Amino acid sequence: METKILELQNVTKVFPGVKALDNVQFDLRQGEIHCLMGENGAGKSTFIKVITGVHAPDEGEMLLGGEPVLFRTPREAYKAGIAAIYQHVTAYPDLTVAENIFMGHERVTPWTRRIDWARMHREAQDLLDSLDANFSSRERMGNLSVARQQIVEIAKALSAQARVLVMDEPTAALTRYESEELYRITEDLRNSGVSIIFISHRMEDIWRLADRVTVFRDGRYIDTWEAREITQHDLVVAMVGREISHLFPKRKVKTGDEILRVEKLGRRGFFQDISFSLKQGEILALTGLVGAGRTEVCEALYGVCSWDSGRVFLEGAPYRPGSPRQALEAGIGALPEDRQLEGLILQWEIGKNISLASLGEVSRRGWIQIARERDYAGGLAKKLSVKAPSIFTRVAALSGGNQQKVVVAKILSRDLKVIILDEPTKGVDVGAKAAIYEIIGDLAEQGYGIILVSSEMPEVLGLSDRIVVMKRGRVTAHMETAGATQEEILRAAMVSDQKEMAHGEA
Amino acid sequence: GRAEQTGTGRHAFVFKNTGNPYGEKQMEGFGVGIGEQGFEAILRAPDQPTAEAQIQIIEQLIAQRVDSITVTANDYDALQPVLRQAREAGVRIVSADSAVNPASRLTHVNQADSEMIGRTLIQAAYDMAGGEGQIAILSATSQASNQNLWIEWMKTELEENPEKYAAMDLVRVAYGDDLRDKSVSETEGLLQTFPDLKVIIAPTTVGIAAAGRVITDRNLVGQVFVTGLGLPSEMAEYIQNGATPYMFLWNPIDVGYLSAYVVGALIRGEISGEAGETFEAGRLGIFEVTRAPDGGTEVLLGAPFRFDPGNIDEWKTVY
Amino acid sequence: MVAEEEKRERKKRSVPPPGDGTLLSTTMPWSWKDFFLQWEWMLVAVLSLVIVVNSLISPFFLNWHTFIRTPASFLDKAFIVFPMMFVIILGKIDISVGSTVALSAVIMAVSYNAGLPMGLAILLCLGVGAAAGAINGFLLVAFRELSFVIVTLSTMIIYRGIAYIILGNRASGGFPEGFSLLAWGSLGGVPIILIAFVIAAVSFGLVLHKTVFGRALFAMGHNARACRHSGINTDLILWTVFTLNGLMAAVTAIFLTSRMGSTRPNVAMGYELEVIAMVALGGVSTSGGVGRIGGPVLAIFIVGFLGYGMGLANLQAPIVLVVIGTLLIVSVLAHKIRFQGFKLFRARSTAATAGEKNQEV
Amino acid sequence: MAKHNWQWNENLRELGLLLFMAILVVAIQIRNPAFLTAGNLTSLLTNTAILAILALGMMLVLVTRGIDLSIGSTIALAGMVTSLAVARYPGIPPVAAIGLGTAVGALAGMVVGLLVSRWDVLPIIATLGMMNVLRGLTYVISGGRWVSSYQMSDSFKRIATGRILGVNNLIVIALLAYLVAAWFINHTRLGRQIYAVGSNPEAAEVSGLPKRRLIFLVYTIMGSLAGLAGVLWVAKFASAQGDTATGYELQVIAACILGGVSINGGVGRLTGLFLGTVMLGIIANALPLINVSPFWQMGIQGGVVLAAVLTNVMVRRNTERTALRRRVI
Ligand SMILES: Nc1ncnc2c1ncn2[C@@H]1O[C@H](COP(=O)(O)OP(=O)(O)OP(=O)(O)O)[C@@H](O)[C@H]1O
Ligand SMILES: Nc1ncnc2c1ncn2[C@@H]1O[C@H](COP(=O)(O)OP(=O)(O)OP(=O)(O)O)[C@@H](O)[C@H]1O
Ligand SMILES: [Mg+2]
Ligand SMILES: [Mg+2]
Repeated sequence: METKILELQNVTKVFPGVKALDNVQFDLRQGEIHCLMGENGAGKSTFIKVITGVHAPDEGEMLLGGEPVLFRTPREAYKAGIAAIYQHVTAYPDLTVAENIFMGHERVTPWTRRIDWARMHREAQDLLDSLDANFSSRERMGNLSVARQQIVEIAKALSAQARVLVMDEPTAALTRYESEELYRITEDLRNSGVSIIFISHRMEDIWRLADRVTVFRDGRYIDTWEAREITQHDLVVAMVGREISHLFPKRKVKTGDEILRVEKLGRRGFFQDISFSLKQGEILALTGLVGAGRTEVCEALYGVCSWDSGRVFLEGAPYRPGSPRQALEAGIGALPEDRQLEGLILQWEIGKNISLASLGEVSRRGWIQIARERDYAGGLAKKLSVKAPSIFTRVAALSGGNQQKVVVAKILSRDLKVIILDEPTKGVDVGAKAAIYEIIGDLAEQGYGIILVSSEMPEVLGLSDRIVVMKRGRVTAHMETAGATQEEILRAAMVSDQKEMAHGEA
Repeated sequence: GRAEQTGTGRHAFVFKNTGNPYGEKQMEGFGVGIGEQGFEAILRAPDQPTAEAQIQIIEQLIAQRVDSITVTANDYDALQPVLRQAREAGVRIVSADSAVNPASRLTHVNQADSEMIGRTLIQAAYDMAGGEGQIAILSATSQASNQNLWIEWMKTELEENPEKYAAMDLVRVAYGDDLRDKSVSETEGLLQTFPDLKVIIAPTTVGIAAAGRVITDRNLVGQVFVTGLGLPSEMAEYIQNGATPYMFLWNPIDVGYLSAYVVGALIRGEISGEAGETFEAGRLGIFEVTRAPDGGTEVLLGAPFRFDPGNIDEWKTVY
Repeated sequence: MVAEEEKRERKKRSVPPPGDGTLLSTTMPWSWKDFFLQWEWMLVAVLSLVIVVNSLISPFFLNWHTFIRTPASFLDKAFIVFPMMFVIILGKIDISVGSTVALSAVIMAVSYNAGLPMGLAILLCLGVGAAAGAINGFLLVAFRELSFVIVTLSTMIIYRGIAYIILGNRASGGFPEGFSLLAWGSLGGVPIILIAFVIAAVSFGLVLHKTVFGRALFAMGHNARACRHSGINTDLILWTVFTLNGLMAAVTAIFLTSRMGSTRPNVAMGYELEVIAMVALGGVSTSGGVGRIGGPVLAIFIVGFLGYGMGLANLQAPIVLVVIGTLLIVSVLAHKIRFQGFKLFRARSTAATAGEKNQEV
Repeated sequence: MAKHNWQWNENLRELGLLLFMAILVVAIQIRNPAFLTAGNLTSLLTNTAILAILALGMMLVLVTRGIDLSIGSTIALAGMVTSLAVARYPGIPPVAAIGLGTAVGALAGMVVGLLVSRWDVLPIIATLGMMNVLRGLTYVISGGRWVSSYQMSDSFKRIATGRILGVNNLIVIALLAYLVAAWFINHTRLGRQIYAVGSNPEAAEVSGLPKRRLIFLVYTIMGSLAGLAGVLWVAKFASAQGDTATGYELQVIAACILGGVSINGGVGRLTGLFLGTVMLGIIANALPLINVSPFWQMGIQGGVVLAAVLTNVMVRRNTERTALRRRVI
């Protein structure tokens, strides 16, 4: 039994009104990858913030290499060799990669205490190279795609020669291929003796990496297993606290006639001659790597940005929206990729968020009808079984999954023909995922045409009727789901020069 | 009159804006004059030199049922409505230094005859320029009425005796907005554009000081002269170093003091504000109410006072 | 408040079946605590304090005249306060209003003296104001990357500049007798301007709190992108609000001119800041999305009566400046201190928007 | 995408401003040949020096997503205090006078900094309030009087009029300020961390930067520079008034934003700032030279500023379109 490098006992953290952590325990062995799992809001992020000194625990102690320690600031934890990659990339978009890596512990010259740019860039470049990243340490962080920013974050952690590395949902924003990349890096680190806490909602991450798995639920510690000793089924039960019968409700919807046809759509620098068609009740999966341009295609169809070549027909009629408003009027709704930036008003309660897209419905001659709005929103929220005490609960307090449901409810409030879902299950826990899959199935049954952008192979294969694979803004494959295999899709998604594309180079 | 009703004889003086020594001195003089007559003085000034602000102050004074208001107007016409209110409330209205229109006032205390100022300044320029050369005027964009009147009189003086001023020409009227920095760049602009400029006439305290400063910094003393209307304290240095051989101003203390006695005379019924009436103004002696160019009546303090190296030292510490 | 919701939230979270959503109540939760935690109560307290203090320092304050007539002396600015509130709820600021007042006033005066009947001159004034605002709006919509600061800063200079070009440094007035009634006259003892103010307050309040337009305003203040994605015509709203701001600036111009009987290019200097201060004092957050009509209304009277009272006591202008400045800061500080609840909420929401990042610990 | 073409992009933007400036200069020169003369250019720079110094501080404030409307009043207060001291004790050496003014400014800045960083008062409100408070204080301590040139020792006035190697002190001081700033911003950890805080405040806190202290520091710097400017101001015009520099803050902010400093924080380069400042300097200096009616000057000034900003946008849009930067939503 090897040495425990990090050990926490009955840690409790209470936020005013919320017991985010309720007397949990956790231990980390020298040179292991220890996965931490749980529903949204289970307390995972809070837990690691306690470890890294962002939050001070209300109770409990923490042993680092046997000695009790308590970090008051992230800086202290950092000095002690604990580095963290937070759930949402904490980058400085206006600064260079090198600065992002060394922020807070910049390299300075001995006496003049003057920043040693040459050295910083040298060291930064070395780190990036060691991660096979093919971009310069002088790049502006804001210009990098999510995947690349993720890599910078890792470099940042490496720069500290951390003994303990915490990764909070690092794969959430990455596609399969980039995950592979990340797995490799993570394992190399482990083999070089670093101990790693790895948080993820993705099963494949666990099976691929974990030595051990610990599960939290509702801020409470459930249990810890050796990764090989536990089955997916048990794990899910442990996390969700109930049986999840079948993840993918594969139902046979007889698709109706064509509603949407896209012909040779193109937008300079983003995508070129994209062609596909969509039938009623059909689920069309749009997959590929980050940076493949899927979001752009969706945004073009939803009127967020325009296209400069090609044509689109909605039920046979030419269609060209100037704004999401026109798109919605024409009958196309979209669930944006980033629900917090583009989907929700976090400061608002559920009800107002839902009615936002259909204020016309709930008002008479411009005057909002409070009662009508309440029933209306309430109805939709119920229909999608949003889990909350009331429609006056603030969205900010909801779990990722429930937030996602609210966004869906919002677009459903318009009568639509086509619904575009861009990464609907990103960073959403298993339970909520199941619920969302339910919903997608229902929608298909009700005859909506659905475009599902996803990077998750199981999802793509499990839900869709047809699959369109994109690579660097082009359609590289177009297949019926029945009979399609992961390998086929992946091959199409990254023909040749894989490394270069892996980071979403356009 | 009201004095009995309200018991106290309270008389207000409203200047253009606070933080202006010239105004402080006027208020001081007013306070003294009112005190000498056994009344109580209320001295007010808004933080911005705007008519809006003065209107508010006057309304507050009406509400306090003061017996008279003497105002140094930021605007010739804009105070009329509120002053009418005041009159209807039985308050006696006098304007001093910078007038309000005849309809709004019983009479106006004029610090100096505009015509005299205009002509004197041109003659001073003539004398400094040695009878020939370019002259320019640095004014403020005077929202206060008197500024442009003086400039008009300067022009008339030039037009009326062409042969005398044959060799002199007024090249430009520039506006410094009574802002230090703008007045400086305006002055520099004049010097750049008219290399052989002889005299700058600045009938504004800020403008003349700024001009004096530039001339001194550029070591142009002796080549370009500055004159006009300025505060002795502000101008002392430039009068001593010769940038400004001499300049003019009246004594703001006397302006305030005289106003106080005009008010007193009105209250005591010695005058009603009609032309031809006379009254006694404490240490300043006897004054007569006369017709004003704008159709109303006024009380003229006297000729502007001339400040030169001979007398500047005794005045620079006064105001 | 939020905290409780989250506590209940946690309980729910462990309740299994995703199928049934019957848990979801649609009855408005009501808590007296929240009700009395509203910023307006704070303002009411301050206003009462001001009135009490005024009555103590001046014998002339406490009377019918003060409350019916004197508001007329500070209400002219108030007409801008409401649209400026809209602008600030959008998370923007318009510092060109002062100049807009000057420009529309000058054009009204000039056009009247050029022979236009007073009625038309007034309409023209309103038109000019609206146009000025519309131009701001247009610039902001057409050049998204431009910050509202620089746009309204430059139009602020330009508009007043035009006023100077038109009128030089002269004044223009000589309006018909009736015109001065707007600011000085009264109906049944109540000043016309006060009546106009009430009408404006009510209608702006209704628009803000009861209509789709108002709802969209708040939404945009929080997250304009989400609004656009929800099919709201954000450009149109932005443009409308700025136009409205210009229009009301013109209304102010009319009352101000009527009050002074004449106008000139340098009127209404620095109004923008006074107005913004009132809006801020009214509890409208300059970071957008938050605010209720009651706040600014109270703020107007607080500032107004404060100035008036100190004037009655003949306090010198500098003192008044210091007092009002301090009041602004102190009351906002009190806001912070009394509203810990909000603080937590803000923390969580930033944690949500900016991800699992800082919370104010 | 080409390597660091974002820098190139910035350069291009500034190039656009430069271009616009060149055109402006030529136009003015044609109108009045006296413009491009050594004499005039020195007075141009001398008059711009104070603005330049203030712009440095304001840039840092804007970089942290703040704004400071109180500096006009700070200038007045610091100037008044200093000149009152100088009038009372003519013996005070210039350096001490400068020190005094700067200290007063720093104090004012600290108050603002405290309000903003400790108590989370929104910068615009905090500084709006302080604007009134400080202005009022200036009037109060001056008792409505001005301090005039004859009350100021020559050594004090020489702060602004004196020369070092033939260059006016103001210009020298401004240059020094720029050098220090350049070093501070690009070569010290504090400098970079200020940009970090502006670029992503939450991240700054999580990665353990002293966010609040940095913000406090920024306002203190702004205050000190305003105080310094106050001393230079009264020394230059040899007169201290209560209403000194009223509304000057807007000029300073305009200079920054013209120079490409973003009010959304994190962005701001000295080169751009310099161009922005000089731009305003040229306008102020040229307007009296080109013989336009004084009543047109304001309109022209605003027009030029707007035109400059719009050209910036155009240039940037072009480069972005061609370089196909990230989508603008
Ligand atoms: N700063 C805060 N203030 C109040 N409540 C908070 C705060 N941070 C987290 N919480 C609450 O604590 C609980 C745990 O949150 P946490 O982010 O740790 O969950 P998580 O396991 O990371 O979820 P996810 O898988 O979505 O990342 C949630 O209910 C959240 O609402
Ligand atoms: N930060 C960026 N800077 C420059 N170009 C970018 C950036 N992000 C994306 N792009 C370009 O935009 C196009 C699409 O990017 P995007 O990430 O939206 O693709 P995507 O397939 O929608 O990714 P996702 O898998 O997250 O949906 C790509 O050509 C990419 O090069
Ligand atoms: Mg988390
Ligand atoms: Mg995408």
